[in-house]
Amino acid sequence: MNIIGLYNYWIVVLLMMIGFYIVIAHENLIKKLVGLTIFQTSVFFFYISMGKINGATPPILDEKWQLYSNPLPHVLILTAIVVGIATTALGLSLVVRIQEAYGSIEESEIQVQDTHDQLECQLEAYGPGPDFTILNKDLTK
Amino acid sequence: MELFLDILSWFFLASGSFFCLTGAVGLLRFPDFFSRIHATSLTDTLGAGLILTGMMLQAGWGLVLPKLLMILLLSFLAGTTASHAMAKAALKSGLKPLVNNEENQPGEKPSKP
Amino acid sequence: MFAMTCIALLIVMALALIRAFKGPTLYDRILAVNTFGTKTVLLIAAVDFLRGRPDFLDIAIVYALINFISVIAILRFFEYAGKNSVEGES
Amino acid sequence: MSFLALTALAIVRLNDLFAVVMLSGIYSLLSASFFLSLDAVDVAFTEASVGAGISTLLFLASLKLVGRYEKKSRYKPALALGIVIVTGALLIYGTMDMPHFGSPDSPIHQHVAPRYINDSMAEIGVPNIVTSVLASYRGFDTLGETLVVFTAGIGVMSLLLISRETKDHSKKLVPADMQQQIILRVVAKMMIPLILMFALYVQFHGDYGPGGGFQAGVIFAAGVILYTMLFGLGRARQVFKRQVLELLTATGVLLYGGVGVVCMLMGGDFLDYSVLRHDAIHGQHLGILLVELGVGITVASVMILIFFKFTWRTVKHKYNP
Repeated sequence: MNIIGLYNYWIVVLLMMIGFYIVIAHENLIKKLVGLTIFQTSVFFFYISMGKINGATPPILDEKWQLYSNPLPHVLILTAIVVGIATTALGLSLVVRIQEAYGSIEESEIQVQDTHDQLECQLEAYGPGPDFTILNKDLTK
Repeated sequence: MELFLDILSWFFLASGSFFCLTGAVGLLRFPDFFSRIHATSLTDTLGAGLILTGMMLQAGWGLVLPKLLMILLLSFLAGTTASHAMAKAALKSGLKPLVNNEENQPGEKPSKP
Repeated sequence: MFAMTCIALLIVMALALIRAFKGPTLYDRILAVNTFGTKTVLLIAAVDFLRGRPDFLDIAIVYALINFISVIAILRFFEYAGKNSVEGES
Repeated sequence: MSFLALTALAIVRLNDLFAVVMLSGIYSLLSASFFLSLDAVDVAFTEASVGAGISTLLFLASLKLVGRYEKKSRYKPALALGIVIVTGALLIYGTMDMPHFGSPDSPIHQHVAPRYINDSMAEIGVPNIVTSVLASYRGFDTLGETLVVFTAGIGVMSLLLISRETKDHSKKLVPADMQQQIILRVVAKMMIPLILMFALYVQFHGDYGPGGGFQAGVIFAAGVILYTMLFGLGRARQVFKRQVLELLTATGVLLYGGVGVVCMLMGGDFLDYSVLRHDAIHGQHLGILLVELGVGITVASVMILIFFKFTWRTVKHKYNP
């Protein structure tokens, strides 16, 4: 009984960790967004699982039924889903802009370009330093 | 009358489930895309129709019946159209059906990857 | 009776899922997604009857609609992602 | 439930972003069925229309812009895996104290929920408790969330701005789409009115069954997006002008806030609908209807706008790279 009673929560934890793993281990920004969505969904599952009562019916009042599940998590999650898609859209449009600015959506490549730009700015400001050529060669490789 | 309806709807549901299962086995086992789409789309439409009909017999008169009818209509329209569009897109993209060209190599069995 | 239908549909969904994972070509995956969607519609309807509250068929209708739309979207994405001609783009 | 975990694992492994997006579509279909089996009908409704429909569409539209394949990462993910496993173990340890799944006496069911379930029929007069909680008891939250959607719409619009020059330039070049797909167009012509009508049904039936402004808005937007995909952006834009859409986006939020202000003017609190009519229950009914309408308008127009913006980007890339 103990195992069955907590099974749902374990799956939630598993899903959450999968999403977390995608977000921190993958470099592609779109993949990261998908991971974020999975993470988000696992939180939704968690709320909804808490709201369920055994043998209950959906919270729409009717004479035939007495026991209803808890409507409060449903309300919270319903709005959270819509807000989630809105923020995902925002994230996607940021990704699109990043792609236009950098020509790539891989995190490491963006970082390389950033350091490169930074070094060039420093070069303009302070003149060429002794170690710059080495770095530059390393980066453009 | 009740009993008759029950038996009828049971029959519809059972045969619908059976067709769905066959379609899925076909989806999994057939060798190439076009035979798979053939297996699934046909059985899909038939199975969905049968299952929904069985449900309609159970539902009786009321708001549920038109809703089921609407689902039936939508699945007939959308399912078939989607399969058509898929097959067309696949063909256009250069995916060739797996054919048994006997005139080239007589006696060769249908190839199976 | 509805329980049996539900189980059959779940098996079908599992098979479709396997195909979607394996899917040698992309079209196989699309096909699997489509099958999965139609089966979900049926499953929802069956579950509604099983629980004795068949008021919630709206969700099944939404699924039928959304499934169609997403399949069309995927196909359109493909039609124009694959070739570079200037034939059409929305 | 195990299906879900499997799908998520497959998403981790796949390199092809396109397949990932499709699997996430399956994933959200599955999660909606799961919500349904846990009695959360309204949530399943929302997840079905939002997760499976709109989010797949948006991911596809942006994939069109950024390319399909993920590069192989060079790092060893051992560190990440370690962190994930440790966090997961801690969380699982945390669940040991949780009340069992489905038990009726867990703390969450003790506080406000009984009030909602027992009294909402007498106080609000709407059978769907989710709707009454959403629009009346927790009206402030919903107003805030509508504002978040509105703000996100503004954010996307400002991020994906397109100059007028580009627009004029590409307007001539956008051809009629899918001229060859006659069957698709005919069927879509039959389906689109159905979709739009169904959205309206969901909107106004939300008091009695599952549904409401959020879901209806998304379904309406999905119908319009289908039209856009099949008949071309140019024609869709003739129907839904940008200015009108932007105006509608704001109108929805204003309608919501306006109802609240009217309540205040009529002597009640902000968003206390009971004063709108002589009878408290009728007032609540009217208030919920108006508020849901505001939510629906905002959500629909924001979704349509976001989609249009993404597609314009594609057009722009196509014709003047």
